[in-house]
Amino acid sequence: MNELLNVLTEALGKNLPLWIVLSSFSVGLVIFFVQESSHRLRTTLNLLAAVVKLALVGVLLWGVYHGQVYEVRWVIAPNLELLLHADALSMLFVTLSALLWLVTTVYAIGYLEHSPHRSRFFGFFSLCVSATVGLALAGNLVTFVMFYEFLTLATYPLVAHKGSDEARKAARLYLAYTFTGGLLLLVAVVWLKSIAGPLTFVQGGILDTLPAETHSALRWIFLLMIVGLGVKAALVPLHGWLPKAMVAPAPVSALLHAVAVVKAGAFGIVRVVYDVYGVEFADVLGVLVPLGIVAAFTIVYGSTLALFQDELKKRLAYSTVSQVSYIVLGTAILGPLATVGGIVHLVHQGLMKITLFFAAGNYAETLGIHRVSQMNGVGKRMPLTTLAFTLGALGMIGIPPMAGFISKWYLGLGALEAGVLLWVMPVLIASSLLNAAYFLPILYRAWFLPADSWPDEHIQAQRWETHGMLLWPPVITASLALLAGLFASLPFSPLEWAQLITAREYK
Amino acid sequence: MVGLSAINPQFLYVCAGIFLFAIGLWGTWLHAHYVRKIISLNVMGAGVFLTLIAVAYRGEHLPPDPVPHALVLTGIVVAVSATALALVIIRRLEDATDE
Amino acid sequence: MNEAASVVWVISLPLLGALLATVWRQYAATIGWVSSALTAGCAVWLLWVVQRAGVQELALGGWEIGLGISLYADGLAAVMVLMSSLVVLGCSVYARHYFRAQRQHELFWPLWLLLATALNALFLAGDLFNVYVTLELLGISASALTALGAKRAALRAALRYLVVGLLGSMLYLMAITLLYAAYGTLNAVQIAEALQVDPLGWAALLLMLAGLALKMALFPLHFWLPPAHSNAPAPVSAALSALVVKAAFYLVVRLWFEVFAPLTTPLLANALGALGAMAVLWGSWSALRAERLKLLAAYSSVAQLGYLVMFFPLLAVLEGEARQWLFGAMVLFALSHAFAKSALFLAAGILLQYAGHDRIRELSGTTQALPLTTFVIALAGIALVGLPPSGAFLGKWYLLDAAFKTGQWWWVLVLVAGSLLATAYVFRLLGHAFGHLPAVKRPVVAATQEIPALALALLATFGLGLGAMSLWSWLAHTGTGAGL
Amino acid sequence: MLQPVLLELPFLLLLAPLLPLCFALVGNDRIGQWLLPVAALPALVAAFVLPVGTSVALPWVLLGAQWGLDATGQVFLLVTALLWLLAGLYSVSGTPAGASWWRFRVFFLLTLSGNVLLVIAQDMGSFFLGFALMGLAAYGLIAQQASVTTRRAGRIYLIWTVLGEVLLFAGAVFTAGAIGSVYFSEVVGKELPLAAVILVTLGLGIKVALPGLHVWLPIAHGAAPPAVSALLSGVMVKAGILGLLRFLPAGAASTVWVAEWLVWLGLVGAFYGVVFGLRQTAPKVILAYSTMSQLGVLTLLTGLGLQAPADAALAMALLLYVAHHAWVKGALFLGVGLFKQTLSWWLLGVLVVLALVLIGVPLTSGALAKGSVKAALPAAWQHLALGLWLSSLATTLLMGRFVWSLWRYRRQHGGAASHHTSTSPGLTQWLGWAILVEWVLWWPFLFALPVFKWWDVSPILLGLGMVALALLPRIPAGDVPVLVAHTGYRGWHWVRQWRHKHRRFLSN
Repeated sequence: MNELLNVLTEALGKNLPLWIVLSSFSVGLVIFFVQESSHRLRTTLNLLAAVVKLALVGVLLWGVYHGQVYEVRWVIAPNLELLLHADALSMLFVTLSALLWLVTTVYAIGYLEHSPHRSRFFGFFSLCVSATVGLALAGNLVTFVMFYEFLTLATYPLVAHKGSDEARKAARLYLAYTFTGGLLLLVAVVWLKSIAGPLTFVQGGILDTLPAETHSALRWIFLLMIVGLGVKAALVPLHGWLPKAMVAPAPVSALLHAVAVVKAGAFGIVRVVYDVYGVEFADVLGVLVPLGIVAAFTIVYGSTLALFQDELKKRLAYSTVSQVSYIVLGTAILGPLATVGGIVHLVHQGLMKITLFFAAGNYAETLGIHRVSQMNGVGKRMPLTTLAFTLGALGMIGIPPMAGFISKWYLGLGALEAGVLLWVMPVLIASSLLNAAYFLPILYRAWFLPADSWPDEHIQAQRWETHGMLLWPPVITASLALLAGLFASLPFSPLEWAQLITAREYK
Repeated sequence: MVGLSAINPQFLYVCAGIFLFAIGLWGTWLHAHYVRKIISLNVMGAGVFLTLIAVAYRGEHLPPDPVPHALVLTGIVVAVSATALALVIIRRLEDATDE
Repeated sequence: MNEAASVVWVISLPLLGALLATVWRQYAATIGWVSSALTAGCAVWLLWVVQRAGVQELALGGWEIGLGISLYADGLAAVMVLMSSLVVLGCSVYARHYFRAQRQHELFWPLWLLLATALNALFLAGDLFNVYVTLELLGISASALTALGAKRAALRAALRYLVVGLLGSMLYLMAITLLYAAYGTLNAVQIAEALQVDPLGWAALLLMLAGLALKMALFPLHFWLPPAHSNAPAPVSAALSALVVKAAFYLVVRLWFEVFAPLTTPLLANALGALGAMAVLWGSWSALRAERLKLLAAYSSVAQLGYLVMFFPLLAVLEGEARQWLFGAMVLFALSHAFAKSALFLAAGILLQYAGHDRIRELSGTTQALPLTTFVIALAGIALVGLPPSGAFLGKWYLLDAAFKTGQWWWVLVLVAGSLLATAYVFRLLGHAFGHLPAVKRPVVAATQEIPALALALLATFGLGLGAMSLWSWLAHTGTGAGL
Repeated sequence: MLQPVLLELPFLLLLAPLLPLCFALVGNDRIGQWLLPVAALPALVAAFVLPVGTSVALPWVLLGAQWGLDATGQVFLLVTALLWLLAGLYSVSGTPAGASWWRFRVFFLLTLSGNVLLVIAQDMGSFFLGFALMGLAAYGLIAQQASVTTRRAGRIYLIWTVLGEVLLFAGAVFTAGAIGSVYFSEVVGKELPLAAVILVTLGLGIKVALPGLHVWLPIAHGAAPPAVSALLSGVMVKAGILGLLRFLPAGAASTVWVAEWLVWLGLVGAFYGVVFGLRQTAPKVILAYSTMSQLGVLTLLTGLGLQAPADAALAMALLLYVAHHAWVKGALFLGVGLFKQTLSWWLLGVLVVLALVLIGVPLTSGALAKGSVKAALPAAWQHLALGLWLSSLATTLLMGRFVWSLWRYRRQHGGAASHHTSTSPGLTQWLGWAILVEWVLWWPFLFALPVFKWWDVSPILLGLGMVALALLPRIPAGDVPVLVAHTGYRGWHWVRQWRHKHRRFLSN
């Protein structure tokens, strides 16, 4: 096995990150040209690409673990280079996206059966993942910004996919938000680059050697960057697009909320704080506390609004607003434990939220259920889906052994360590209670109330409660979320990996 | 008469040329009708050519500079062909029946 | 073959083609695209020559410099020739099918090749009068091509285009006259060496700027552009927007940085930049309001030219390496726009053919039926907005960079506003690709129409966005002028 | 061969929480009901077989888990497992009416798993996992029937449970952060921030129904099926006591500060429960208030124990009291369930006996527990003896009320006993309950029963007297003689009627 891997890494060489990005990109382009009716060819391509990518990521992971350095450089203009580089943090995100992409692809194939424009959909779907992986592997801010914009482009068609007025409106809103954000980020990056030179991500940050007179500019730049990234990370008040964007098909929502867009914003914030500014230097600048307050406000605000949504996906969307800010919160608290909490939530939130969206999609696709009020008794009709949903929801609340518990635990510990428990703990408590308040009634309806008739039953229960390609993805992701929490202290678990990253971030 | 003869004829020509140029510019800008615009442009051209010819003057004893002359000739050719094209288009515009 | 011959060939090949196409009308199309292809090949060769052997100067017919027609090819000129040749090639391939079964078919090719000739000759012109002649040739052929539209609107636009062109040329000619009167030469290099800061020089500069601003449709002299560019046949629109205005811009660059360098104060540069900024805002806003696709594209050109002018005030204060970078970025931006806009117009032409109109609101079904064309529009849109990867992105990057480095942050605001407006107008268009309108039965589009459009769009985005690094080294072989 | 391996390995320890979990996931409906008692077996065996000090480290689970048995844990495990087993047996045939059997089974097993886990947990992560699993899954047991009352009860229970969990979570984070470890063994001897202690206490205080935090308890007990009430009252609320012992470092300054409060709050709770319990009419609600009152005593003891870490007698007293209350209260609740189904007189009699056990009449576990408590009272807290005396009195009164409420229940439903309940109790219901009652009556004799003292019995007698007074029917003027005459007349009347019936039967 090791020899095989050695041979593989040898053959793929240092350009492995590039191949990983291209594996989905090229297939995405090819899929555009696949005839609408050639279902089998498209499915094969999709799955092949996803599996190949996952395998490549596996090899990369193996290589990184064995201390190999992967770097792809490409100078695009004087003093401006694209850099793909695999470090511990990027591996965390790349692995997450590659894994969830595979699952989501399976799900999407099942979900979009018989709907029009599938080639277009899957083409952009692949591009979207390429962009995500690209920005995960970006080795400097320039590369990051390029993939960040690319991501916006690739997701727009997915949001607009249904083509209804509502979808197009949502897509427009999405664009308006994310492009403005992207532009501000661009401005900030250029500004920073004019002050600090090449913006390669370095663990521990690169800015702390700058003279004191640049500090006020650095603060402004930080603000711009956070606004730019915060739009995608849905920090309040920049979150307006997210609840609207849930009109997109369920696999898209799943991807958007768990892996791609929202996560890209959060990941960017992590990158900027840790590998550009350096968390300790950011603290010196005094920018962490405001960031933390915004995150805290977002957490509470998102949860509160989620309470009032009857539309299931909308409720989940507001939940995302809230949950993603845990990552930001963890980033904004100075101290290794909080860092662990924030970074590990990057993975945990992804696993849990994708489960929830898959399940929501299953309800809609199988029974036509779109609203919480229609969910009475659905647990009996769709037990596995509802079980997955339950696990995801419990995780969101922070109930052990789900992954969310681990995140919250470390956030709490981090807050204690940093001496900010006084305001962080109430936020965590309030959020957990609110999460319970908007998730538990759903579970109650699903498991305890007698079933009414379903709004629109498309898929009859046969051997399984719904189409297999719809059923297994949520089950798998829910299991992963469970395992990530239950075996959090296992080597290579997200938690252990986050601790590894953290150990390197604090010099 | 002394005063008058002291005025360089070259200067006079240049002034006249620039004057024509200005009139032509004014006309091109102001007139709405395209035929008038074309005429104004030709007046402008005449002004420029006049100036060029004046520039070619190198005193009584020297032959005039050939280069501006060549330029003027080229310029006239260009102006004529452009005017012709413009007039053709105007004709076609008159004939066009769509809309 | 003689290296300098490449300079001659890029001009004479299309000219020859134009003559042949006039004679053998039935083979006009073939002659057209073959000569375009050969020209493009020669353009590559020219660039290679310049790159290897440095600046090429050539006095035609053996006349000494100052008397005869002189050609001058440096890095910038070679790059522009390559740009124009590639766009012309793309449009030529496209036009074969586009004009199939149309009456203008035979008229198109000679004029089209003449346009290509004029463009290349203009880029390679070594003296100012030569420039005048090529400018007129360009104006006349472009106007005639516009008139091929044959509809009233097209004719009116062509006429106005012609008049404006003539007016600009006249202003330019007057400036030449003044310069000749003062320095007794028309050679750009010689004038640059002799130029004094005096009222005459100022007058000449302002006249030239005014004339060329009119020709490149710089705000507020842009009024003629939208009707002209939006009413011409698709390949013509493409060339007009991508190349013809770019020719005027090229001249401004040449004059500004090489000939009139001592006169170009930062104040003047800022004034020019301000016009550019207004062009950006006004052009983008108008594009956003445009009802028709081609009109949108035309207004977008106004805005994009504004960006190009916005480089001037920053170039005026930067020095050294950073200035070279910025200059390269400006050229890159111009290239990016040329390819993107030509791709956009070609794609618009396809839509227009199949939908019978180009009203944005009603394009939904057609865009869905023509995915590749829509994809081209999307790619072109990326380059127009300045999203990565595209040459425009890099251009904007350096523009921003320079604005921060020089502390002229107000350009940042313009750029942000302009980009947002651009996003809005591009996606207002693309949004219709996702509408629910009944999809038109999927038509079969000739590959020769879609492929060139796609190629140009890819060139503008991925080509220039990721592979433009050599541009700066090409431009290192650029001219005599002030520190370029 | 296998046996030593099984014992040597902490196999049983793993099996104890995991077996119910597996059953919850896999069991089918045909043999499903028998899984309920079986699931608790490993825990029971473990409690008997495994030596104190057995532990197993699972460093890759959660935050690094460790499961094991210490002395306290062993007692708790024994108490817990036995009650779960018997309640499970009871439930095999005693499905609550109108509920989904499948759902009941799953939640029953999940709750069991959580309960066992939290007992053997020696790290905060596992404890919290067990605590949360038990707390949330119990919701499914409480809200079985789809009636408005149970839904409301379930909702209230859930809200308080989640609140408690969140507070405990905060406290646990605080504690773990302060001591730098998640293992309870590291807590011992450390000093904690006061805030951590308070958060933990509040979080667990909801479970042990501290006055003010007790709202959910009577409501949930009132609505839950008997077996569930038995488990809730018997063992689940005890998790709070165990949690306090686990989380708070005994003897530390901040703990002592809170522990004093716990003593007083416990005392208040002991009376609070009685005062409000006395105004209830439903038997199960009265029992629930009794639980609150008893939990008050337990809290008081815990408070004392936390102040004196080395006091073995106190610890012993606490454990005895836990065991006593758990089993007897479990038996009472199960008995009430059977009584409601049968309305039989002899059942009422047994319930009275059980009530007497709870009160602590001599030769019962109550006497054992109370005696050891009294003996263990530290010197500084001798004045609490008075409080305990009063508490005994109060308990007696409450139990009187309980018996009265059963009486009343029978009278209200008596005429239509057969119509009232659709099912008569199944065999396993009887079996489970009978074993429990046997056990309740028998186990105190394993220990040295306290010496009989009139002082100990006096509150009981006083209480019984007061109950008797209260329960006596209206006494007519002329009191005893008239009463005697009246009774004689009633007796004669009854005999006549009986003969009348008999005769009619014969004549048919």
